[in-house]
Order: sequence, then C-alpha cells, then structure tokens
Amino acid sequence: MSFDKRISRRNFLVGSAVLAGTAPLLSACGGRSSAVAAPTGAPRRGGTLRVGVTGGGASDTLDPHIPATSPDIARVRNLYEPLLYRDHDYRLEMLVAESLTSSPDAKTWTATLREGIRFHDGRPVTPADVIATFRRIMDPDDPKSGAASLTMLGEVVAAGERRVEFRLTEPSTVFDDYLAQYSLGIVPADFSVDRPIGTGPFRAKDFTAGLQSTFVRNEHYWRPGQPYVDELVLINFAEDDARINALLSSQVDVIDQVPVALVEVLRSDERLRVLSSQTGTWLPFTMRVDRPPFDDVRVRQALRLVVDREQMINQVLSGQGRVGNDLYAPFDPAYASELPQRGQNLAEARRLLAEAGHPNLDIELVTAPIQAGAVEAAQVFQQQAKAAGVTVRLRRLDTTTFFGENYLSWDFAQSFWYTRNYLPQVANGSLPDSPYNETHWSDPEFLDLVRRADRTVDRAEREDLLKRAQRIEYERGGNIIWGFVNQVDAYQVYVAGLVPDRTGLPLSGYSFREAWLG
Amino acid sequence: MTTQVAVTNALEVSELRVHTLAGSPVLKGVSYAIAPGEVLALVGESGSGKTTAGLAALGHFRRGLAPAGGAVTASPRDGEPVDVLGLGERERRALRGHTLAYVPQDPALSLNPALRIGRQIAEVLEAHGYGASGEERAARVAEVLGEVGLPADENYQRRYPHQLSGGQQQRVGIAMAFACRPSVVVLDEPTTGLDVTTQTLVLRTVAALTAEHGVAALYITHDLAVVSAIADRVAVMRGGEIVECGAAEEVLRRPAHAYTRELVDAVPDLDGGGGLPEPDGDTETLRVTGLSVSYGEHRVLRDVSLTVHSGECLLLLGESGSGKTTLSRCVAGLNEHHTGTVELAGTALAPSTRRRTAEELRAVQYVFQSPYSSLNPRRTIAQSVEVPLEMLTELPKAARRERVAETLDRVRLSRTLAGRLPDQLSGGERQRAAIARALVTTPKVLLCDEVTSALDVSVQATIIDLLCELRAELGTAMVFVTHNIALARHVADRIAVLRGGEIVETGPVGDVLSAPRHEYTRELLANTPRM
Amino acid sequence: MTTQSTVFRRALSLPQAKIGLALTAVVVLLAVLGPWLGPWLTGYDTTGFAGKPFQSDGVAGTDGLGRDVFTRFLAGGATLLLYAVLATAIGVVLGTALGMLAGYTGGRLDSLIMRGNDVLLSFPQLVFALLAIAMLGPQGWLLVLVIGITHAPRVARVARQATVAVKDSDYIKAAQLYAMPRRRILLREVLPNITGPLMVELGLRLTYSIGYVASLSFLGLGIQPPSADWGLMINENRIALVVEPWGVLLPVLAIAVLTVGTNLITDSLASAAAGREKEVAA
Amino acid sequence: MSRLIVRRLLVSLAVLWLVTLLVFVATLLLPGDPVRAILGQQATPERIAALRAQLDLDAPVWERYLNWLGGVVTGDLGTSTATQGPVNDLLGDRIGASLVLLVAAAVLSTLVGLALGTWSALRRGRAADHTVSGISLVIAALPEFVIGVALIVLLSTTVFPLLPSVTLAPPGEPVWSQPSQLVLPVLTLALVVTPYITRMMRATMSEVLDSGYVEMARLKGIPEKTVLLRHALPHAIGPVAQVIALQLAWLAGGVVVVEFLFRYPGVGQALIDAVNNRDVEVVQAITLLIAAVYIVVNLLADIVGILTNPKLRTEVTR
Repeated sequence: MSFDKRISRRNFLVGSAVLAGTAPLLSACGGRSSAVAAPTGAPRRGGTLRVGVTGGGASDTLDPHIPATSPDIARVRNLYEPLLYRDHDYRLEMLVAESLTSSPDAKTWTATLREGIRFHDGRPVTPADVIATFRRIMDPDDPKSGAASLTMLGEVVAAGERRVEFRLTEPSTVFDDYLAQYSLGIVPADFSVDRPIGTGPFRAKDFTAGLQSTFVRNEHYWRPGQPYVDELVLINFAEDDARINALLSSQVDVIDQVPVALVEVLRSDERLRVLSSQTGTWLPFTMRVDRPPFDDVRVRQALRLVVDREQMINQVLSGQGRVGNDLYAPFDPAYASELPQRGQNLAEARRLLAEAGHPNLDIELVTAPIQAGAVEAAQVFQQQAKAAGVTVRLRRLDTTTFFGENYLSWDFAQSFWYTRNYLPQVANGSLPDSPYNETHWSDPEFLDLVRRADRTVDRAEREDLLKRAQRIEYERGGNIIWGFVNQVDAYQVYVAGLVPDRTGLPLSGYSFREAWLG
Repeated sequence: MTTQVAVTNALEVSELRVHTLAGSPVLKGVSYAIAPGEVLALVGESGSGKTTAGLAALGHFRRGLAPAGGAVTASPRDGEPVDVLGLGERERRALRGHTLAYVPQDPALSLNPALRIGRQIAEVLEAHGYGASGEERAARVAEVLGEVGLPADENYQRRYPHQLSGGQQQRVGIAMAFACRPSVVVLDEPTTGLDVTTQTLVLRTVAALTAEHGVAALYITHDLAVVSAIADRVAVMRGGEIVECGAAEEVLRRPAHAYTRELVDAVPDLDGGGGLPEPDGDTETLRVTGLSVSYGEHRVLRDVSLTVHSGECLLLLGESGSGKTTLSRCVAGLNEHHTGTVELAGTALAPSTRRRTAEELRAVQYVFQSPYSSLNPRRTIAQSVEVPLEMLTELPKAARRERVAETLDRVRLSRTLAGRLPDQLSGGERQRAAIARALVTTPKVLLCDEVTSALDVSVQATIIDLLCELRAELGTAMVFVTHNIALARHVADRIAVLRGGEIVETGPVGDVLSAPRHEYTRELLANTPRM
Repeated sequence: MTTQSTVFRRALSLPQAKIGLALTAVVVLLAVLGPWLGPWLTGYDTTGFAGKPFQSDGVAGTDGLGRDVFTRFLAGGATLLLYAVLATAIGVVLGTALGMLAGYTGGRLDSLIMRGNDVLLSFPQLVFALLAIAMLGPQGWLLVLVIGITHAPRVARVARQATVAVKDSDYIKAAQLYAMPRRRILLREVLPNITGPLMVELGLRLTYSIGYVASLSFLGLGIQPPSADWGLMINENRIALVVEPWGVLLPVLAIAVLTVGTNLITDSLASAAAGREKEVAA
Repeated sequence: MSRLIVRRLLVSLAVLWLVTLLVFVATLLLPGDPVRAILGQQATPERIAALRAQLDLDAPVWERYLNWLGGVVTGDLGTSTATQGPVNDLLGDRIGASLVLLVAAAVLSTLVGLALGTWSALRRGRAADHTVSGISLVIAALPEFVIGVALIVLLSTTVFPLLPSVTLAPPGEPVWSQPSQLVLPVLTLALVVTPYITRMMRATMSEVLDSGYVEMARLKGIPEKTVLLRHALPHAIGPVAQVIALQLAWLAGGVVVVEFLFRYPGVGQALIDAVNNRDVEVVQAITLLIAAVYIVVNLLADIVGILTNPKLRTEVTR
C-alpha cells in the first residue's frame, strides 16, 4: 500500500498538467547535436542531476510523512527512508531495518535496525527515533498519510539497543507490506520540518515550494559508494510540454511521465533515452455491484466481455501497457495467473445481456481526466460497447467534481490505482470498510477468504486462499481491469543508472542514488 | 461698387474640363475671367458644378475628380501670371492662401475645431512667410480681424471656433482668406445658413475688402438676390457649363438664356407675387391661445396667440431659433410640453397626438422641411402616402388605394412613381409625395414647415404654386412657416412675425410689408436682398 | 437607385464579396456534407479506430486515439457551424430588440439597459463564457446561450446608435403624427432603416461566434469528446504537431477559410451600406 | 471638464461594483462544496465544521460578499481551493507575466496599427492601400488560436524552426529573461489586434483627411506635413483611442487563449486551470482582474476622448 487515494487526488488538483489532453508542442528540435554515446562501465561519481518532475505547487512540502504531489514524493524518496520498501522488481527490500520478523500469531513484528546507520547529521538511528517517528505518523490529532493503513498498529516499543517491536491489535500476516511505504520515513526524535533530517541518500540544501529543491550527497549514507551524483536538483513542471521542452533543450537531464503518444517521437531522437517500466498501475472501469443494472452479475460479465483489451492498450496507451485480466496486483506472488485470459466476445456479451433482460443496454459512464488516458479509455470503451449494442453515454466531469461529494457513489465510473500487492489493495478498495470501495463490493464468500488469508501465516495455504478470492473477483467482481499502464519517462543519453521500476513511481521509483552522469 | 477696367485679369479660367475618375464630365469647358477689384458671381443650382469650378481656381480638386483640360491663370500681386494647373504640388501650395484664397461654405466644418482662431489665422501667414517676424505677423492677425469687424484682442484670438457664432465663424474664415492680401478670393456660398441680418454684414465686409484691396472675387451662390447685392458680373452655370455670362444688371434684368430666365422668374421677390386665391375667411379653423413652451430656464415660446381661417394662409416668419418650428409642432401635437390651448374649429385639441381622436388627427396635417428625411426610405411612395389612411380611417384596402392614387394626381405626381422608393425621386417629387401624404386625409389645417428651404429655387417656385392651387381647390387653412420674408406675397394672406418666441407683429401681408410697425420687421425687410 | 436589395446586390458586385462567398460556401458545404461524405470516402466513422495513435495511415493520419483524422475533419464542422449560427441569431435578435427599445424610448429605460450593457461589456466575451462554463459545465445549449448573450450588448450598442440616428427623422415624426403605436413604429419605421448596420453586425457576430465556439472547444471547454469538432481536434492533436500535423492543420485551415469568408462578406456589406449612406447624404 | 471626468469615473466605479456582485453571485452557483474539495473524502465532521467557520461559509451570503469585497479592496483575494495557498501568491508572478505580454503586444500593435493606418489613408485607392486593407481584413477574421497555430507551424515547428513554441520559465526567473520565448505569444496577440487598429486608423484618418478643415488647411497652403500633424492627426486620435482601448481591453481576454496555446505562465492560463479545477477564488479573482483592466482601459480611452475634444475641454470657460 503505497499511495493514499486522497493524496493522489490532490496531486491531480495541483498538477493540472494532467488535465484535459495537455499537449506539448515539440519545438526545440532545432540544433540536434551529434549523438553522445551512452555511458558504459563503472558508475562515475560527481556532477549535478537535474530532474523535471510533474506537478507540485504552493503546498509543496519537505515533510517526510505527508507527501502529496509527485515532487513531494521524489523529495521524500531521496531524503528519507522507511524501515523497508519495494525494490525495482516490487520485492520487499530492507532499508533502515536490517530485518523484520513476525511472531507466529502475526500479532507482533520485530524490526532490527541496520548496523551503523546514521542520520544526515551523523547521529545513529535509535529505537527511540523509530518510536517517535511512528508517534508522529499516528498522532491522533494530526494523522499523517501512512496512518490510514496502519489501523491495526497497537503500539511501538523498544526491545533492545537496535530492536523495535510493533504490537498489533489484530493479526496481520502482511504487516511488512504495510510498513513498506515511502511515507513512513524514519526521522530523528527531535525532527522538525525546518531541519529535514533523515537517512536518505541525499540531504536538503535548499527548497522553494512550487519551484525547485536542491539536495546534496549524504556522506553518511549506509550504502557504500552511493549516491553517485554530488547534487540533485528537482524542478517542478506543471505542464507536460514544458517538461519535454526542457528535456529537449537540455535544461534538465531527466523528466518523468512522458505522454504515451509521444514515446515514438522521443525514441527517434538519438540524444534521448526513453525509460518504459512495466507497472501494476491500473485504470479500471468501476461498476457498482449494488445498483442496477450492474447488480446483475451477467451485466458485469457482459461488459467485461465487451472490452477489446488489445485495442485498449493500442489506442489508449499507444501500446505502452499490458493486457489485464480483471485482476489487480500482478506482481503479488499469489497472482492468479492460472485463470484464462478474458478477451472480447461480443456474441457471449449480447447473450448475457439478453438473458439479464437488457438487450439494448443504455448506461452512463462518468469519466474525468483523473489520469492520462482515462477519458481516452472511456471513449474507446464507448466505441467498443457500440459493437455489442450497448449505448454508453459519456458524462465528462472535471477532476474536482469527480472526486467531489459524489465520488464513491457513481454507478459506472473510472478509477486508477498504483501497483500494490493483493491484500493491501483489497484493504484499500475491496472491503465493505475500505476507504475507496468504488464498486461497493461486499461478497460474503470473498470476505471470508480474505479474512482467513490475513491471519494465515503459512505461505502456501495463504496463497491458496488468495487465489480463490481472486477467482471470485474474476467471476463476479465490479472492476473491468483492461490493462496495466507502463510508466514512461525520458532522460538524456549521458545519464546512466536508471532502470525500469514496477512500483508505478516514475524514474526508477525516484531513486536517484543509483543514477550517474557519463 | 465701382467697376474698374483692369489691364490684366487677376484670374483667368479657360476651357476648364474636370472629369470624375470614372470619366464622366463634371465641368465641360468652363471659362471665366475676373479683374482685380471685381466680383464675379457664379450662380447655379445644386449639382451644377459651381463649387468644382471655384476650387479649380486654386488648382484643387476633390477626391474622385481630376482636371481633363483647360487652363487656370492667376496673376500674383507681385509677379508674372502663372498657369496654376501646370504647377507642381509645391508651387501650387505656395500660391494657395497667398495669391489664391478660399472662403468655405460652412465655417463650422472648415475651421479646425481643435485650434484657437488666432492660431489658425497666424498659420497662413507663417506658411507663406508673411512679414519678417512673429510680432509683425501677430500685428497682421489683429489687423485683419479688425478688417472683418471682429475684436482683435488676445482674448478673442484665444477662442475656439465653437465658442463663436456662425456669423463670427464666417468672418474668421474671411479674415483667414484675406490675411496674406491675396489677389484672388473664391467665396463658396459664404452666407448660406446665416440669417439675413448677418448675411448683410458678411456681404458688406466682402464688398469692402475686395474693393479696398483690389481683390478679384469669385462669389459662388445659388441665390440670385444675393448676386444683385454684391456682384459686378454674373456667370450662370448649369450641368457643368456656363450658359450665360455678363454684367449683373444686364443678366438679371434681361436674361438671354432660357434657363437664366427660368431662374430669375423663380426667385421669390418681396415685391412680386399676387394672384393668390381669395380666402372665404369667415370660419375660424385654427385658434392658438396663450401658447408657451419652456425648457428649463429657456423659454422657447412666450404666450403666443394666433388664428387661421379656412382657406386662408398665414405666413409664420422667423429666423432660426425664433420658435417657429416648435410652434407648428405644438399645433400638430408633436410637442406636448406646452401650456395654452390649440383649438380646431372651436374644439380644444389634446397636446399629444396619442390623445387626439382620429378625426382630429385627420384634420391637422403637417409637411416637414426636408423631403429627404420625411419619407421612410424603405417604403414606396404609395405605401408612405397610405399610412395616414391606414392609421386614421377604417377604409378598406381597395378604397385606400383609390384615395392614394387620387391624391397623387392632385399633387401632380405621376402614378407611375407610386411604386418607387423615395431615393428614386427628385427632391421636388419627394416633397410632392410628402404633401400628398398630408392631404390624403383632406385636412382642415395644413402646417408647412419650411417646405421649400431644402429645394432649389426653381423647384421651390413649383411647390409654392402647387400649395396655392391646392388651397384654392380644397379650402384648407394653411400655416406656412418660413425664414424667407420674400416668399410672403407669393403664398400668404396674412403674416405673423415671430422673434425670440414672441409674435412681434401680425397683419395682412400687404400692410406689414409696406408699413412694418415693429423695428425687427423693418430690419428684416431692409436686409433682404432684392432683385 | 438604392434599396434594401441593392445593398446586397452592390455588396455582391464587389470582388471581395465574391471571394468571401466562395470561401464560405466551400466550408459550409464541407461542414454540412462532411458527416455523410466521411465514412463513404474513408471507410471509417468518426469514432472508429483506423490504427495506432498518431500514425500516418489514411489520407491525413490518425489522431491521439488512432481514429481517422480525415473522417473526423469532414464531420467536425457541422456542430461548430450550427452553434455559431444559433449564437449569432440569439445575440443579434436580443441585441437589436434591446438597442432599439433603449434608443427609441430614451430616458430611464435607456439608461437602465445601457448600464446593464456596460456591466456585461466589462467582461471580455471569452472570460464571460469561461465563467458560465465554470458554473454550469460545458453544455451545448449553454455555449450557444452564453455567446449569444455576450453578443447582445455589443449588437445593442450598434442598434441603439442606429435607432437614435433615425428616431428624430421626420418620417418617424410623421408616424407619430398618425398616432402609430410604438411597437409598430419600431418594427415598420425604424427596423427597416437600420438594417444596414445590423447586417454588418450580423456578419461580424457570425465571424466572432465561429471563433468563440472554436476557441472554447480548443480550450477543452466547448464541444466535448468523443465528438469530432475542429476546435477540439486542434486541442487533441497539437501534441503531435511535429509528427502528424494534419490533425491540426486541416481544422485550422477550415476555420481560417470560414472566418475569412464571412468577414469578407461582412466587409463588403459594410462598404455597400456606407456607400448607400453617403449617397443619401449627398 | 473635470466634472465630466469625475462623472465618468463614478460610472466606472459603479460598473466595477456591479461586476463584483455578478462575479460573486456567479461563483455561488458553482457546484461542489469547496470544503470537501479541500479536505477530501476522509474529512471528519469536526474538521469540516472548523474549516467552514474558517472560510466563513456559514455566514449569510451578504456577509460573505462583504468579507470578500473587503478582502478584494484591501488586496487580499482569498485562499485558493486547489493549492490551499493565498490567491495573491498564486497570481503575483502571473500578473507580471501577463502584463509583460499585454504591454508588449499593445505597444507593438498600436505603433504598427497607427502607422499602417495613416500610411494606408494617405494612399487611398492605390495598390498599397488595397494590400494593407486586404491583409488586415483577412487577419482580423482569424481567431487568435488559428493565428497562433499558424505562427507555430511557420516559425517554430515546421517551416522555419527558429523560435520556441512554448514558454518555459525556469523556476525563480521571470518570463522575460528569455525574450525569444516571448516573441510568438506577443506576435500572435499583436497580429490579432493590429488589423482593427489599422482599419480604424485608416477609416478615421480618411474621414479627417476629407474634412472641411483639412481641405481648408490645404487651401491655405499649409505644408502637407503640418496639415497631417497639426490638422489631421489630433482629430483622428480621439476616435482611434477608443478603438485602441477596446482592443487592449479585448487583449485582456485574448491572453487566455494565447497563454493556453503557448503555455505562457500568466493569469489567462491560471484561469483555464482554475475553471477546470473549480477553483472558485481564483476564478473570482481573475475574472474580476480582467474586468477591472477592461473598465480602466475604457475609462482611460474616454478621458483621452474628453481631453482631445476642445468642446468638452473648454466647457468650463463657457
């Protein structure tokens, strides 16, 4: 569970660039310099890496625990580190903690802090700092972003010089997953935003909200040799095209989030490299299972059969994505890959609709530019549904209204989620008490399976339960998950060390400690 | 006025031809000559080309016109005669304002509204390097202002044109023209729009200046009466040609050309007229009692009373601003802000047409000054004439049509014109149509507001004849509003002189003209030029 | 020889009017027939997919969703034209009525109408439209209404001025002399005599309406996807101006030709009407 | 005269006040609850209540209006819903950036328009005049974004790739630090406005050149240059000032499209974003700002008109 929906939404309010087909006009193509060879060999140290990041605004912050916009996240990822986080392959990776183990009943988790790990100012990280960090996050008067998914956390206590115990109020077999959030960075007990100190690869030099921040190498960083660059500059860009033009005119070395339609254009420029990452980010259509006509499972099945997933990927994402099978969490070890890939079957869809008494189904799809490609996906769906005799009327809203009072009560709408594993995703969106149960999903059988899985420590047994739960969603769930979106970024050819990342965060998960300049 | 025989003419125009850019001729070979100190009047009706001929003397042609032959020879006071048309723009400019001066028709338009008058006069002097110094030029400005009878002080010179009266503006224009002591002055209808008293003053100024300084003057006018007052010689223009030229006396007394004769006959004369229908005179059709109109402090009419009998014509005489139009509009019901009563055959009329009955509305009709604006340009003549019938009678359509046709016959307007739009008619025809509209309801009272002032003299005469005939035929009581006392004997039985909103004198035409009792009437009569 | 119809005839005799008429006719024909012609010519409908996004398949390539640009171009003028014509009609009718009433009646009603006008006039038209769209969302009727309403005060100013110029004419006085009711005076005496400036205003407002509807769509606040519309197309496709320019160039060209055409006609009407006035004055 | 100006000033103030009323009422009609928009879905009732109180949303409408108006008068435009920062901060730099654009376009188009118009009027009927008239007629017809796109194709992307087509203000630097970025937006705006000024200047100048006093000045033998400068130009300035004002006021609205097109970081772009985001305070602030510019420019034009009209200027002395 790495993204809080509320925050993501604010992200879009601020980063209005994502709205309504914002479009760069590629212009600075003049003076295409002779190609620079891509750097090879061992990483070189030194230099300044300038990064263009989407969005940001006057409410930008250096607070480790309430990152909202992309620039916020990029800053937090480089200044602070949580106990553990996801690596580029979406596996858990120990950071401030050296290990994290669970008690047999999954009610107590013990973290052992990394030997010799220090804050930017050279002080060692102590259990007291960890306890203070979580007290800050869980502050009942001012809960931070990460608090919402830590509801089972009872108390955090020191258990020796380098050990901290997390005592839960109820068992959680995937508590490690919950702790692996970038917004749970460990900070000293005397932390204040004015002195933004953490254990991250960089430390803050200066920061101007809404504009840019400059970080320098953290000499006390625990990974030997890293980071490679001396200085990291993160620059806000509200607009897609401004960002791309900055890259083209070499005003920045790296940018995040390239509009998919432009991938080919950028690829053809020999000065640039495109970084395309397969992710678990998905852009579903959401049907409310408690509202007609979607309360009839046959209607839901029919609409899933209406979608031509390949066409979706091609038209909406210009091919930058992978076909989905109405299931989320593709990187979860328990992902139900054995279920047959669903494809377009108009005849079957018509049959199901006729059976359900809706031979000429007429539905309204609420759409909004909540994410690049969302409105486009709605239009493609509308077109595909036409072939099945289903009339889809588009109701295009602005993002604010979409996430306004009626959010979660649209009968048929859209959503988007970043990469998560199965259980954290279920906790966020598929339980009756989930904060964002957009489909109003509350299947008793499913609930039972998920609850049992939560308590099952045995890995094989848990995977079995989860696969059965996924089968239920595959058969009668309310999401139409047509694909997973690639994250596409771009950088100058002389930049090295950026690798594809599955988390859905741009630019190797904004992890610039590995980047170097050739 | 003394006529000197000059050795050389100050201005000689020979065989001057002017075409439009499209090629149609405007002047078809005009020739005239003026000796120093002589005044040549160039007479013609609208469209005769007289202004073009006048401006050509300065080598100036308005947009769309170009010379197509002929010569203009001007003799500067201190130099050899030059062919103006053969000069370049620069040399022509040196002549203009210096040797050849121009007094425009409408000083209100021709004086720069944004420049003080002293500055505008001084400008001519500067442009031609008159005098050796600024002081000398300032002295000349003051001097020339004095010559035209205006105050010469600094304060007066600092005025803007809009702060002067029309007569003063025109005298500033004359001062400007005479400032450089030119040898030729072209005056283009300089007194049109001025009242007779002012006209006399301006004419005197012009006469004095030309005589005193030996200036050759070309006086362009449509008014033959003025010609007799100022000109030594006359040239009569028609359709771009001079049809007759000669000594003023000679031409006006014994016109040789038919057109000249026609013009001369058409000119209303204070002493002419006669042969008017005898009014039956016993029934009092219209009575106005104690009529007053005020706009705030300004009193436009003060306690005006008058009566008109059936078949009688009353000439309501007044200069601009006398309140004559206000008075006639009050009677017509177009001005409801008045006190006093208007009675029609003993019945008091409501102040506004909206409150008058259809019968009352039919009985009082009004003919407007300009036939160019009184007919809706978007409607045919027949439609316009039909409107009163449509609004004020219950007649069916066919009957209305019939009536319209009859009335058009009555005003001697060909039925073939009935389907035309006003634009397609001449001014005289339009005014006949307007009269037809007023007569179509067979009114008891007909109010004619300056109905001839927008028309050429020859047309004016025919309209006046028509009105007299109609009055005789129909026995309509008529109020003929005009500023031109010369028309009196031609139309009216009685006369009422309006001045500053008051009737200063009233009586039978003959009595008033031969023995005016009021000072103002006497002044008017004295200043009205006679042939 | 000048009548109502000769203003048109005289206008049409000017070469610029002929050019304008030809340009306008071409685009109007394209806009009206395009929706039918498109599928027949290209084999795609406006929302069908012809290939991957921004490829050079077909006559003019594909757009950001892989739809055929040429088909969408052919279909993209009809709504624009309809909205523009409706908005113009609303603006001119409303503005003429208000302007004539204010100009003829004068006094307090005049001040009331004209001050109300001033308030509306103190918003640039586009900003006013944005405000309305922010309030009520981008709906077709709102677009038409809002553009119409913002035209009205501008038309009213012209209509009022023209009315004031004729209201003291003697033929209006003559109509009053016959106790003609006000409405009839306005309709029969005043209106026919201010058609010159009103025709010019009509043409001008039509030109502007086309511009405004297209601009709003271009800003993403006018006609909404998946409709094929020229303004919207420019917005959708300008991202790839370098790679696939036709999606931008075709609609830009069409709008340009249309507005230039209507403006040429308007201008010739204006000079014909002005010529007429000059003649009357002479 | 001063009475006339004061009167005109009062009318402007009254109109401005009505505009504030209209803008306020309009934004009341905006759908959606700003508090929920700010706090998001997880807002507790207490926090909603607290924020409502903080934003004065529970106060009666008239009181909210007065508070808002008070803020506007004292230069405080409120708090943006979207960024949760003061609107002043949000707009501060943008106003400067837009003003740069406006002033540059205004100066350019006025100078070029007056010169071309006069030149054209002096050559009436000749080829030069027809060319100027024809071109200005065509350009005047084009919506601003059409001109903008055409310029981009011509000067930036396709034909001559010379100029940047988007504005990229490096953080902390004003937009004018890279003048090449200003060229296309300024040129677009200027091209939109210049034809109107040219045409009006030509028409007014032609009329003035045909006037009795210019003919008279020529018949007085005044040198042509003096005729033009002293007799013709002063009379053309008044009416043309009105048109220039109207066009400049129009520019205040036209920047919206042009800024959107060129990604120019001004108020126009902020307005589009705010409309998209339903950012009430920002929409209010910007519409009010633009309306105020509109009103002030028109006021200035009328004052110029009064000052150049000697009849009005000397009214007191009469």
